[in-house]
Amino acid sequence: MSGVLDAMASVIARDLRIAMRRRADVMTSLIFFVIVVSLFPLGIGADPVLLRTLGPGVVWVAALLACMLALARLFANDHADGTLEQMVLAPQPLSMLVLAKTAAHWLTTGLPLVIIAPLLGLQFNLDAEALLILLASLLLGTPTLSLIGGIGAALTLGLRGGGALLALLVLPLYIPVLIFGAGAVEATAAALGAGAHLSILGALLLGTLVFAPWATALALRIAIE
Amino acid sequence: MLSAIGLECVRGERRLFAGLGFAMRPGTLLAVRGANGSGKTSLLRILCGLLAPAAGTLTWNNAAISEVSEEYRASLAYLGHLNGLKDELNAAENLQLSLRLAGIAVNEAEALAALEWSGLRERRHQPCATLSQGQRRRVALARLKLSQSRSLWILDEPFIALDTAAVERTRDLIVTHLAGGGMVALTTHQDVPIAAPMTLLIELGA
Amino acid sequence: MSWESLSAFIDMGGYGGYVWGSFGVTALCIVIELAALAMRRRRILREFRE
Amino acid sequence: MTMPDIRWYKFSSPQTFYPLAGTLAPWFAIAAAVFAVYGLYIGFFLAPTDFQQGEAYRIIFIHVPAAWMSMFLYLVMAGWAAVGLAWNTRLSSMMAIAIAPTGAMMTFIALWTGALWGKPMWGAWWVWDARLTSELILLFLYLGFMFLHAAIEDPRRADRAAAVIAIVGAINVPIIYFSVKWWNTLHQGASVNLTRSSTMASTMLWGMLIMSIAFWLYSIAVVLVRVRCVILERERNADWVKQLGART
Repeated sequence: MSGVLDAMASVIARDLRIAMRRRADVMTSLIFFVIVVSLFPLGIGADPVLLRTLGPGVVWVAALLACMLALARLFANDHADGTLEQMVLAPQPLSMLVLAKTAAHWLTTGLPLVIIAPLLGLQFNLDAEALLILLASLLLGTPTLSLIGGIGAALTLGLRGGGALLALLVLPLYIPVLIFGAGAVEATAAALGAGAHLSILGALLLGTLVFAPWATALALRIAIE
Repeated sequence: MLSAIGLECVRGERRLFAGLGFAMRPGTLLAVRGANGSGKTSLLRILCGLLAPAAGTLTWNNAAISEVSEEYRASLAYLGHLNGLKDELNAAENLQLSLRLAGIAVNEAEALAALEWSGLRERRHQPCATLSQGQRRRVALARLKLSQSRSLWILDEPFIALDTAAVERTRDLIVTHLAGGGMVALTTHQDVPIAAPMTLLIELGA
Repeated sequence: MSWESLSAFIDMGGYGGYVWGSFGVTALCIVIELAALAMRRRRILREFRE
Repeated sequence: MTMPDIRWYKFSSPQTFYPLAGTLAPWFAIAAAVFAVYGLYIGFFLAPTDFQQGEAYRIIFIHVPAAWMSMFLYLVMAGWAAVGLAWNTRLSSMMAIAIAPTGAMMTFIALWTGALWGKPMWGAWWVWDARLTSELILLFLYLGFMFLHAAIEDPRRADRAAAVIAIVGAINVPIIYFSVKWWNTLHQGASVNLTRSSTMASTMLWGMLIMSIAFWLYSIAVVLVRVRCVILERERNADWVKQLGART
């Protein structure tokens, strides 16, 4: 078992070190998230009550899009420089290595979104409790988005127009996470309590954690042929 | 012992080769020759399991590859057209991280020695992006040098972009690996004579 | 359920537009699908004749 | 149990399946036409006027069968795709590819007729009803399957990649449906159910059933014809296809 964990650790260490050296990539998806969220008040107007009701949905859709944008790079660079081949040929279960890659991807894109989201929530004058639930729902939701996105990234590896195709494949699968993510924050605003929503987000995360790496590994083997 | 029976490969509409069989025992060199596009790379990718053959079977120690795939991958080292190096990392980091992923324990000194063997000692802290194609190939060969524990080497054009000294070094590496009971399957355009206990030649697209 | 006249049938109790809009588009989709299939088949067979 | 395998296996190669599909397709088409005429007859002449919605409810005879077919065809498509992926049988993957366009069409019809029915009944062309919303998402899943398959040149990789997204999609369909249902009841209160609004006279149910069978037979006929096209395109340089070309 230690061999697998060590191999996974090496994948995560490598990707994080690369992310540190190419901070621009990390920043771009974060800045995209901030810009998209800030656009909505400009489009909808500054009425606080209206913004409060739209806030959770806007922040969640923006996080979802930012996460999806960063996915195209998940395997593309490794495919181009040959490290993906070496990973497929490593004597470890590919789905575990894919899990490690997705974890590294989430740490560099998903987590920054989660940290900055409450700050953006202030633009929509969400109260403290709503911001807390927003943080919690994003913390539970964004890993699921990265995991499901991994399947799309592997399937569209090396295809022309991969970006738009990736969105078409992945966005329908993101809908349950979006519904319960944004729903959690709305539930607290309506004082209904977000317990149910957060537990379902947790269930979605666990289900995806089990199924997505296997599907992504299968898709990678198909794409690499 | 790697043996293949009736291997066939179809690329798009064209059948590149069919009915291809061989048996590789310790000390065997399998040289694959052929014009460009004759399926040399496809054959090697089939051997290491990256590409599924259209027909035919591959067995490793008499067990089908699909059954023992993890054990097979643990005894395999593949050097493809792509060097498998990250541009942002320097040579030393690339070596250590990629070997750790492959499950080969390598300490600082061993990595340094391999880079020295490859003539890259003084450039080991530069990001690989700044290295030339030949130098990057030599980093990949340094990784091969540290993969002596892997019995089967599958090398796609190992001598490409190398200067004569590097070709010489690589040839010696392969010869010692074969002498030590290893197996090597390689494709090459340059005819670099390699002394091997047993040599098989496959001519594709003839 | 007998319709007094053809025009009553077409009027469909005032909802003619919606009902025939639905059935019409469905029929249209089926015709388009069959036409596309026929064209596709003819194109392949013509390819062989060359 | 080797006996059935041999028989089944005989038809699993494209070459032997091609003529079989050719003979079956017309029969299914005729049967579909017969059921359709009978279904429409029930829909327009036997079914009484609904006391609540007048005549507009007759759209149900197209809307519900199309919605059922769109869901059924997606699952059958995912099934064939999974078989093609697991056992590498080319014909199963071709079957999945042949089903996708008809499935997408059925979804479009369900959405279109749903909108045209929603207007007189709820006063809006589009209503975020749980089933209509799931139908829209199902259309995206179909499009994802078809566009992914079209984006990959190598047919074998295209089949296998499309199979993966079909399987992942099939697993997500129930999740999407229940989350949309939960989301819908949260926002709109009890949504007006498309069928429960009027008492389900037996003739109505019977009419819908006959129309569903008609749609089902139609889909089989179309898929058989389309899979023959796919076989010809895929096996273009197989020798049995060349002789076929020379003969017709």
